[in-house]
This record gives sequence, C-alpha cells and structure tokens, in this order.
Amino acid sequence: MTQMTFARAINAGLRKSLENDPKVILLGEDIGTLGGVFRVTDGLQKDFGKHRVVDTPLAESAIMGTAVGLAYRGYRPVVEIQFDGFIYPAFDQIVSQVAKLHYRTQGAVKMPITVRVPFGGGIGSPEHHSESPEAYFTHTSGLRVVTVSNPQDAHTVIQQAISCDDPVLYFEPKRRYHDKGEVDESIDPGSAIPMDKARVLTEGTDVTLVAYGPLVKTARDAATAATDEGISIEVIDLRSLAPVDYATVEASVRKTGRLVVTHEAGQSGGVGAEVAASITERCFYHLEAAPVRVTGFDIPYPYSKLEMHHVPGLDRILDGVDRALGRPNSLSGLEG
Amino acid sequence: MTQMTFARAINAGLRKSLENDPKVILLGEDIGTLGGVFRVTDGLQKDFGKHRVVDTPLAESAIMGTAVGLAYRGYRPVVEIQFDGFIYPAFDQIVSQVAKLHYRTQGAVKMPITVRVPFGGGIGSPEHHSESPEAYFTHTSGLRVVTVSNPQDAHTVIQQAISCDDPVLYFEPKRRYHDKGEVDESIDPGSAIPMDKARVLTEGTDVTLVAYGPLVKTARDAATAATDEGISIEVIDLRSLAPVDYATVEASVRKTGRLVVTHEAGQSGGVGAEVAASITERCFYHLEAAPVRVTGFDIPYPYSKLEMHHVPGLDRILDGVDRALGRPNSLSGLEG
Amino acid sequence: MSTDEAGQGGPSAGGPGNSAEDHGGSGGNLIQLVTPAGERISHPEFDPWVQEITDENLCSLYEDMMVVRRIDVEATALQRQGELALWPPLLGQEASQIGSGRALRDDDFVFSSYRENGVAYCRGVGLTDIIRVWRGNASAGWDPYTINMATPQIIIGAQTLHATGYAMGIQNDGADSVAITYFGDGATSEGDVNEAMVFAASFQVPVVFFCQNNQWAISEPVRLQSHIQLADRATGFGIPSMRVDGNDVLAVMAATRVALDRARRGGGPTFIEAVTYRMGPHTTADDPTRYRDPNELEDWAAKDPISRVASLLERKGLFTEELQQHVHVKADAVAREMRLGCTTMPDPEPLDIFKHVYSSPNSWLDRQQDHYSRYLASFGDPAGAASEEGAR
Amino acid sequence: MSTDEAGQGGPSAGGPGNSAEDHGGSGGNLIQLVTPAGERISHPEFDPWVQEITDENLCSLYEDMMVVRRIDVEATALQRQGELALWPPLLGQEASQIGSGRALRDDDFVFSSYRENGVAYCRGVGLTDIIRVWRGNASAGWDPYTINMATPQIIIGAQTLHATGYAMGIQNDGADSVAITYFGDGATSEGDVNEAMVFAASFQVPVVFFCQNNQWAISEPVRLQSHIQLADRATGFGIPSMRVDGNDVLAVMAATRVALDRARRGGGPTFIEAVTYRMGPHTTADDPTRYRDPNELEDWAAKDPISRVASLLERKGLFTEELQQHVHVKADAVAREMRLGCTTMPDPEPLDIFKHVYSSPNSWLDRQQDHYSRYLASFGDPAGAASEEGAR
Ligand SMILES: Cc1ncc(C[n+]2csc(CCOP(=O)(O)OP(=O)(O)O)c2C)c(N)n1
Ligand SMILES: Cc1ncc(C[n+]2csc(CCOP(=O)(O)OP(=O)(O)O)c2C)c(N)n1
Ligand SMILES: [Mg+2]
Ligand SMILES: [Mg+2]
Repeated sequence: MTQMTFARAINAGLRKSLENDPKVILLGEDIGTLGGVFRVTDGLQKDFGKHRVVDTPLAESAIMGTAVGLAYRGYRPVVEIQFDGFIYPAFDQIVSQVAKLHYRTQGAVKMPITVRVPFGGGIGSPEHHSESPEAYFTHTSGLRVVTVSNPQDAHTVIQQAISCDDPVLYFEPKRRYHDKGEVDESIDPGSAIPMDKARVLTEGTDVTLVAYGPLVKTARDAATAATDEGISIEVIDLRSLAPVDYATVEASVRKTGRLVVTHEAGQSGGVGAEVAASITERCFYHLEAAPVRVTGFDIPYPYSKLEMHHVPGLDRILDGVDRALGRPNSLSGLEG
Repeated sequence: MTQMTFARAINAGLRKSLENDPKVILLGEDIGTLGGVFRVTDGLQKDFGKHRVVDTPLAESAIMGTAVGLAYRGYRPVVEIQFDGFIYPAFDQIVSQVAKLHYRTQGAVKMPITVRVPFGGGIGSPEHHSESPEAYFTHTSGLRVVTVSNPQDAHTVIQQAISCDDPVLYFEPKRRYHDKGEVDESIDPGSAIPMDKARVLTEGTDVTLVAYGPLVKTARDAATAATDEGISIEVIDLRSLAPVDYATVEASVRKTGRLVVTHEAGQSGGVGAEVAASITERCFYHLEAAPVRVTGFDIPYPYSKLEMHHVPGLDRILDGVDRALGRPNSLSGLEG
Repeated sequence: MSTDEAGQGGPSAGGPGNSAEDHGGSGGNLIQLVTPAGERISHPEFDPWVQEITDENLCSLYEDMMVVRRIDVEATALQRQGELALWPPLLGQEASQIGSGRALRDDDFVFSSYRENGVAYCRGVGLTDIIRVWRGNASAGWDPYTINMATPQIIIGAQTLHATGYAMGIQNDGADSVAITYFGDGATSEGDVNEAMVFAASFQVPVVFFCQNNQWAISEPVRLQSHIQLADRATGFGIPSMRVDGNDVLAVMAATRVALDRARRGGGPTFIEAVTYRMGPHTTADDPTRYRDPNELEDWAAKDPISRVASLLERKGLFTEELQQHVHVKADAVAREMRLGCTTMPDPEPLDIFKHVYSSPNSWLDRQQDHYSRYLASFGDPAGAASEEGAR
Repeated sequence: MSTDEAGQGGPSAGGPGNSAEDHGGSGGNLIQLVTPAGERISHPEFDPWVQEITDENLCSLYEDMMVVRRIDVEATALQRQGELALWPPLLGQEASQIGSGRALRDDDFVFSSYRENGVAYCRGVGLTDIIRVWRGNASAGWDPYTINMATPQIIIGAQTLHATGYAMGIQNDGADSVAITYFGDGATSEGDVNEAMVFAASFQVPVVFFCQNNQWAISEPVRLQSHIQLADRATGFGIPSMRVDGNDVLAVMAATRVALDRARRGGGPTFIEAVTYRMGPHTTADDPTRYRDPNELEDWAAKDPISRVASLLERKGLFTEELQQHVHVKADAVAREMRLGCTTMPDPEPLDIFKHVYSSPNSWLDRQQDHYSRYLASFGDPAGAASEEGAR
C-alpha cells in the first residue's frame, strides 16, 4: 500500500502495462518530454523510449486513426486526449472506425485501444476544458466506457482497460488528479473486480444515489451529511457507463425504492436518462417515486466564475434526495 | 394542395427560403449540378446560381466550419450532409462552434445554420449510410433538433428551421423520400404549428406511442393494426427532439397511463431513454407500467440483409405495446 | 502472378523521386512508359524499375486487367439483375490498380477505399468475398489478415490514417514491409488525408499514398478540390511525390516500386498521383449523364488502359490468338465462379447481428440478444417473423 | 494608430508573392527589412509596401509593441496575483501581431486563436475586455462586430475555417474587405487548417492565413509538425505563400499588405509564415523549463522584436527621451486601466448561465432555469447558496 495521487496512480498503472506488454504504445500531444499537461505520463518516455511513448503532431483525428492502424498491426495503443473538449475532432475515427471495426470484420480485427480522457469541470479553466462528453460514447455501440473515482481504481482499471480486447474510453476526473489515496500496486488487475462492475460504496436503506467519476466524492459527502438528518443513502459508484452494471443498481433500488442519479454532463440525453429509464423498466413496481436526476444543465459549460452553479454540488444532490424521498425540497409545490 | 414526394416537398421549401431571403445559401457535396444524391436540391443551383447553391470540396468539417464563417457574415447557411454517417467529421465544428457560439458571445453572434441530414436505415445501403445519430445532437446544448415524417411537415419545417436564429439539425427520413403526400405550399411557416411542438396523430386511450421520423408511418400502421385487437393507441409524432415537447406527451400519458417510445437508433442513451426518464419524472403517479422502449439494438448498424432485424417494425412495436399493457408478449414470464 | 516475385529489380538506392525537391515541381512531368498507342517509350529514370518485366509478365498484366474488367462488368450485371445491392465500378482504372497491386509484396498491407477491387484481386481475394459486402451479406468480405488488405473503407480518407498507423507499427517492429493506402482525388480534401501526410512525414514511416485521380468525386470534378496537380499537395508536407499516367500499367508499376523501395530502405512516405479516369458511374446508383460531358468519356476511351497494353503486346507480336483465348477463358471462369458464389451465398442468420460487437460478453447486448431471440421464438417460425420485421 | 490610414501604398497589381510559383520555393528566403541590429536593409520586392511609413508611423509601431508587451506583463502579473485564472503570453511575438494587425482595415475581419491579444489591441479592443475571458467572467470578452474580430478560439485551427467561410461571404457580397486568420505552427497539423486551405483555394476567396511559427506547440517543437518550412505547406494547395521574419515589424507589415492587396483585388488567399518565438511559457500554467533549452531563449532574445525597432529608431535619431517617456506613460496608463478594469469587474449573476444558449425560448432550458432559481431562492440568500455549490 502506498499513498499516491490519482495522477500518480494512473502513471504507475501505465508503467505496468508498458512493462508487461511490449505491444502497449502511448500516443498523444505533449505526453513525452513534458509528461502530459497533467503529468500523468511523467517519466514514461524517458524510461520506455520515443517509440513506446510517442509525442504526436497536433491532430486528434490522426492520433485516433493511427491508433487504429497500430491496432491492425497488433499493437495496443493508449491514446491521451489532452482535454475532454478536444476529443471531438477524433469523433469520426472513434465512432466509424474504432467502435465498428471488430464488428465490421466479424472479429478478425481487434481494436484494443484505450482512450484516456481527462474530463469534467471544477478546475477554473476556460471553455472546452471542462466537458463531460461521456454520453456520446455510451450511445456508441462497440465501445466500452469506464470512469474512475479513486486512485486505487484508477490504477487497476487503466490496466484492465489496456488489456481488454475491445476499445475502452477511460474517463479521468481531472479535478481529482491531486487527491491522494492508498494504492496497492500488487493487486492483480485480472483478479480484481472487473471494470464493468459497479461498486456499492456505502450501504443505505432510504435511497440509492448513483454517481461516477468526479461526483463520487461529492455523493459520499452528501451521504455523510444526510446521516445527520437521519437519512440513509446507499451510494453506488457506477464505474462502467457502457455497459452499466444494472444488476447492482437494480438490487439496491429494489431495497431502497428510490433512485437519484447525478453527473456533471447536461441532463437531456445524459447517462442519468439511461439509468433512470432502465431502472424504471427493470423494477417499476419497486419504485416509490420517480428516479431523480441531479445533473449539469442543458447549457454549454459556463465560464469558470459560474461553473459551481452548473456542476452539481453537495446541496443540490441533497435537494434531489429530498425530492426522491418526498421531503420538502426546492420544487415542493410544483406538479410533476 | 399538390401531391408531391417527400424529397420534392423539401426541395420546394428550400426554393421558397432561397427566394424569400437573399442571405440563404446552400452548401454541400454534389448538391449543385447533380442536385444531391437524393435529388433534394434538384434544379436549385440552375435557378439561384453557384454562389447560392454551392458544391463544396469533399470535407465535412470545412463545410460546417465555413458555414460558421458565413453565419458570422450574416448569412443563413443550409448545409447538406450527404448521409448520416458522414456527419461525424463535422462533429467538432458542430459541438464546439455551431452549438456554442451564440452562448460564447453572449448573443452577439447568431448561428442560424440548418444542417440537413438524411438519416435512418431501411434502404439496403452499405455501412455508414443508415445511421441514426440524433441523440448525439439532442445531448448537445445550443442545438435544436427536429425531424419530419410527412411531406407537408418536411416542406413547412425546413422553412421554419432556416428562419430560426438558432442552429437546427433537420433530420430527413431517407427511406420516406419517395413517399407522396398532399402539400399545401401556401401555408405560412410563421403561422403554422411551431417546429418545436409535437403532434398527436391519432387519438387513443390505452397507450401512448411516441415516434419520430421514419417510424411515424410504422407507428401509425401499428395503431391501425391494434384496433383489430381492440387496443386504442394514441400516436404522437414527436417532431422536435430537442427540446422535446413534453407538455404534449405528458398530457397524453396522463390520459393513457402507458408509454411506448420507438426509434431506429440504439437503445442505450437514445432519445427513448430521455423521453422515458422525463415522462416518468413528470407523471410517475399516472403511469400504470414502466415506459417501454422499442428501438434499434446496441450494435453498429448491420449489413442490409439483416437490417430489418435491427430496425423496429410493426410487430416489434406491437409487442412493445403488449408489454406496456401487460398483455402476453415476447418477454412474458421474465422478471423486470 | 506477382511480377515482383520475378525480382524487385531496379536501382536500390538514390533512385528517382528521392526527395521532396526531386518531384516538388514534377506536376507537369507525367510519368509515362507506354503511349496510348501502345508504343514503349524510354524513360531513363523509371525504365530501370521495370527492366526485368518479361514478355510473360506483360501478358500476365494484360490478363489481370482483362479479368478485373470482367469482374467489374459481371458485378455490374449482377447489380442490374438485383443480385447485388450496389457496385462501385473501377472501369478505366485497371492499370492504376493492377500496376500498383502487382508491385506489392505479400507482407505489405493495403488500406483502400471501396473502389479497389482490382487491387483486392491482386492480393488474392476470394471471388465471392469481393461481392459479399455489395450483396449486403456482410460489412467486410474477407479477413484482412488472410490477404493483408483491409476491407473496403467507405468513410472518405479515413483509411489513410490507418495505413500511416500501421506503418508506424512496421517501423517499430523493424520490418521492411510497407503500408499502402488508396484513395481518390476527392479524398484529398478531407482533413484525415492531410493529417495522415503530417504524421507520415513527421515519423518518416514506410507508407505509400496512392491517389487515383479519376477526375471525379461523384459529380464533382477534380478542379473543385484543387486548382493545382494533386501530386503537388504532398510536397507541401515534405513528402516526395510522383505524377504517373494511371492508364499506363508499366509506368504505374515503376512508380509504385520506386515508392515501395524508398519506404523499405527507411526513406519514408511517398505520394503517387495516378492520373486516370472513372469510365463508369460513381456506383450503380449514380447517373453520370446528369453532370458530365459525353465527349470527355470519349477522350478517355482513347486512352483506355487495356487497349494500350493490347497494342503494346501487338507491337511486340505477343498479342496472339492463343493469349486472347487464354485470357477469355480465364475471365469467363472467374466471372462464372463469382456469379455462382454470389447467387449461392447463404443468407446470414438473424441473430448474427449481435455477433462481434464486442470480443467478450456485454451485459447490455447479451440481454438484448436474449430478448430478441425470445421475440423471434414467439412467432414460432423465426424466418417468417423476420421477414415481417423492420425496414418496411 | 492605423498606419494604413496613411495610405495603402505600394504597387497595386502584379506585386510580389503573386502566384503559387512566386513563393513556391521561397522557404529559404526569409523576408527581412530590418536586421536584428536595427539596420534597415533594402528589399526591392517588399520595400514599396512600406515606403510611405513615416518616422511618426515608426514611432507609433514602437509604441504599440511596447504597450502590448506591457499588457502582457501586466496580465501575467495579474494571473500570478490570483486575479486571472490563466493568461497566454505573447511575449516575443509583438512584431508579428502589430505588423500584421496594423496592416488591416477596419472592415477586415480577424479570426484568431487565444494568443493574439496584440492584434486585438490593434483592433481597438477595450482593455478590460481583453482579460474578461482569462478572469473567468465570460467565454468571450467582446462583441466581435464592434472591432471586427472574433473572440479567442481555443479549439486549435477551428477559426481558419470560420475565416474562410467569412471570406466566401465577402466574395458573395462583392466587397473588397478581407478575412485574416491567425494560428500557430502546431495548428498546421490539424485537419481543419488544411481543409480551410482547400476551400480557400477552390473558391479563391479573400482570406489571409497568418501563421505565427513561434517554434513551439506547448512542449512540441515545430519540427515534430513538419520537417519542411510551414510556408511551403500552402503551395501544395495552390496558395501563394511568404516566409517573413516575424520579429521584424516592417517586414511583417509589408508581407501582410501584399497578401491583403491580392485578396482585395480578387487574387484569392495567401499564406504567411511569420517566423518568431514564444519567449514566455505556453500559458501561465506551463513550465517551459521542462522541455526547452535555455540557450534557445537566449538566441531569440538577441532577435527581440522590440529592441530591433528601438535600434532602428536610434539609428534614425528618433529614439528620443521624449519618445521613451511618452511610451512609458502610455504603457503605464494602459496597464493601470487594465488592472483597474480587472479588479473592479463585477461578478456575473448565477442565472446568467442560462442566458443566450438559444435566441428564443426553449422549453427544456426554461424549466431548468425556473427550477434552479427556485433552488437558489430556497436558501433565502442565493449568493450564499451559490458559494456552497458545485465544483467542490
Ligand atoms: C466522409 C464521407 N463523406 C462523403 C461520402 C460520400 N461519398 C462517397 S464516394 C464520394 C466521392 C469520392 O470521390 P473520390 O475520393 O475521388 O473517389 P472515387 O469515388 O472517385 O474513387 C463521396 C462524396 C463518404 N463516403 N464519406
Ligand atoms: C483541438 C485542440 N487540441 C489540443 C488543444 C490543446 N492545446 C492548446 S494550445 C496547444 C498548442 C498550440 O500550438 P500552436 O498552434 O503552435 O500555437 P501557440 O500556442 O504556439 O500559439 C495545444 C495542443 C486544443 N486547444 N485544441
Ligand atoms: Mg475520384
Ligand atoms: Mg506555436
């Protein structure tokens, strides 16, 4: 067990993957000499060389498209997208190639590509640096989408993603990069909890609170705060967004009868809509109230002075919990 | 009133917009001399000239990006994306520019861009020609997303989209291009039903069936077929996907207590998830059963020999209706 | 046949087209070794690269081109007869495809667009596999690794990045094979193609950019994409380029060998513009009379790549009855085999749509597959149910 | 000042850099009118384009550069003091930005990246407006139409397409203004920039591609993007290009005028590579010592664009105490005004986040705004609630 930051935990995971499999190759902008703008790849080029840790020219579609070619050749590319907002130029290669090639070729060509995306807001950045684009990818068949919320998971899941034969979008909550946590580097990713499973973080009886990525910490804090008011919240870290581990969420909701989902991305068409719809389908008769979504608004990510109004915080989550429980809340008195 | 095909109705609408506003300019691949691969822009370059109906080089990001520049200059660009699957290279310009510029500039710069996208399957095409990418755009704040299901709407809504000061994604159900219908060209788009309103097509009492675009016809056929079994379906053509006119859907569900949503796009994170989640939120206590989604599967669009298994047809919709009504259906006996 | 098995031939270092400067302004210099009339003209720079081509090789190239044209004609007929959903003819581009395709080694890897069925033939594709996609029975007709050729790419230009990435892999592996990517004149406008050149130049990887300038991108003439010769585009990226008569199979082969040789020797990427003509429609769904002058077609018919080889063979006294007979029989046999493969191709099974989305179980999809199979079963007769379904 | 009000000057037709060929291989010919030591050297091709520049104009250029550097230093200080969230310094690029910015007419339109605050100054941007974005108070500091300059673009290269589209509009309008787009060396690798050149060349629209090659894209040296000179990229698209000493304000102005003049006369696009150096960090969040050799900075310091003008003025006897005093006072005043504008900038209101997403009512958003305002109100004190919220 070692105390390390989130960023360091990913770095250590990448290092292991590079060590264990000579076919693992890292591609991205500024990931070499600089070690990435968040230093997640710090020192890796020095230790593994310029052919394993590749500073690429400034073109995201090309980064993704050459990763496809490398995968054709038997490599396991790990692509870094510098910030969430810069993944869109690569969207075509992701949606039309990375996601579809295994299907297209009836399994002949594998696309074991991992796309690392620092995502989410809360760091006071200008436009395009605080996006939560995960729903674009969860709606894209052929991809797996995972998020991590703590250094240990970050360390383990990055290795699982890299060794997965399917393409994986690996979303890193950038505002948690400096958070520290215990990491057991000796955990074998192959025998750890699989990356497509959710995890119940705190057990509770009154309401199920589903979060992922950066909001897991906020959700836990909310659960702690709620105990003061005698409310027992079961917090689930969703981890995998595609597929969602509905078995775990369903089991919880069957117990609590109430569901709150929270994320930073805009509400309409977000992951919360999918979770709410699926859980309603699966356990409608166990629900005591409509699932509640506490999310970012349907607006472009705002400038930093106001970002805390967009990103759900502890109080907004608790307000959502109150709504799910039928307790007085900000919408009390409104219909529907 | 004139009988005309769907494609012709859009053509006539484009012609009107070109006539009424000199700032309207059409951009796209093969839209000039050829009149578009679906002939939707047939004859327009001949009549309005090469500077109003512009055959562009083969680059979608550039088509969208230059449309942004033209909008800056006061134009109202109407972009044709040749097939749904070719919109992804333009995704960055759409998401980071078209959708955000009005917000970014606090209203100073308007983006009255219409993006015409022939979408959906059922025409026996190879890969990338049958996609239903609408959910990517409904989840993108700053855009409006509309679909049309009949020649009259096609004619009216294209004009409304073009005169709207916001960017509009206008999805055309390509497998209906040759369907004919009555079109009253004298209808004033300004006084017609606004494009962001849904329309109840057939009234019913047992279940609300929500469809849009190509599946509206299928949904109506399903409703007709259901009457034989004594089931009364209220069919709603959603028309606008962002924002969804929930008031109309909600009113219907409050009456029927049951909801089925259908679309060709994959289920997870599709428009159906959003509609199901929002309607559950708005009228949970009026719901007799969980909203049912009858959609494409979470697979890349399959090759044409099997596409009819992916695209929901009449029988699958009726099976979904049975599920919503608790009648015997293909999943009877399964839990959840 | 692979003429290269007869020896790679030609100078192995410091060959022609060796640096960006060499061919920077080469636009005007269309490389040609055989005139449209079939006359073999000498070209000091490129002759060495085809010097070992025997009479037999020449006849073989003629055969390839004839067979490929026959495949094209047969597939077009199959489409007209409703056996194929679509077909993108390569009529007129046989020299570009055979000349380059036959210059490749087995361990080279091809990333093409949808039109390179002639190249696929050179790679040894199964005749039924060629048309699997166009019949709608699959999204890919073959396993790319069996013939070292990716299956048709429909997204314009996307494959150029795949080739570049593959070449990065070759470079990392220390191998001397080459990735070659085919694309059209229209494709040169796409960001992906330009980014591919940036990466290829930056990393100096063994990739050949083979642009078939067939003058049209559906209805758009090449001058809409570029006012200057496409070969010149590459020099702006620091990539040497050549402009070759794409209807001259020898010239195409020579130019491709120059490029391959440079790549194998660590000299990095090369761009080849093969100037040719799409004599047919864009696809069987297209009607070129709406946008192009019939005279243009006539002009190009005079430069037909196959007649040119025939004339060359004639001049050499090789165009014998026997050869013609042999080629005829071969082409017939190929066409017959393809047609039979087409009409007897088994239909896929409904539940196949769920296969290979992922390489391991996926809870979302497994559930959907389970539901859909129950749904089909609920009809008693799955086949019957299927035909009632969707897309109506 | 706008030196162009003093007359556009220079030959009006058939000027230098007139065709792709003219500058096709011009890479090596760095256009320079003033040496690093401040010596005015003659250049028959480009001298005419700055011949009307008076002593007063020269002093004014010096003033601009000094003021812009002061803005840069002040903004960097404000960031260090926590008043700005971020700042992208333009230190070292003053000649590129002032030389080109001062060549523009008011009715020209600028599409820049995030680093062109010197150009914004030339356009007459409000001093507070420059830093609005970097303080986090807005996503755009000004109304683009008031100074005919789009607000900073963060997506690398995206703005080059906007400029090209805007120029298509100018062409359609029959106007003689020009769109100019600024971007960096790194940006040349993005598909968008290359596609912009395709469209600009195809439609021959009045757009100037102004590339500030400041040698670095964050930690990546320009040679990773291209082995050859960036100016040569454009010739591959059939766009004439020039390579200019970006630390020589006169040379930059001359080259920009050549390009603008060509565009106004219907001659289409031009690409300018201004060879300069980013003397500071990429942004205040960057630490360049991690990736670059301090000697490199020293070398470039010797070519500092401002010292160069100062030396030129000195040689001409214009570098008087009075001038220096005047510039000092002006720069101080500007810095003071900017700092005051920064520290007194009112905070935005919470509900502002819902404004201007759409230009007309939107049922989804209106409901969310309504809910959030109820939520804020539920705290009694909205401000208090806000500070409790999110991003924690
Ligand atoms: C990204 C993308 N945009 C548009 C299309 C539609 N499309 C198919 S082929 C074609 C023209 C391609 O022309 P060219 O590159 O010259 O190749 P050719 O067909 O002549 O072989 C177009 C526009 C596509 N397949 N992909
Ligand atoms: C599409 C996109 N990818 C990546 C980034 C991150 N990024 C910001 S600035 C920069 C380097 C740009 O270099 P250059 O174009 O040379 O301009 P300079 O910063 O030197 O002025 C990068 C990679 C971005 N803003 N947009
Ligand atoms: Mg072509
Ligand atoms: Mg730079």
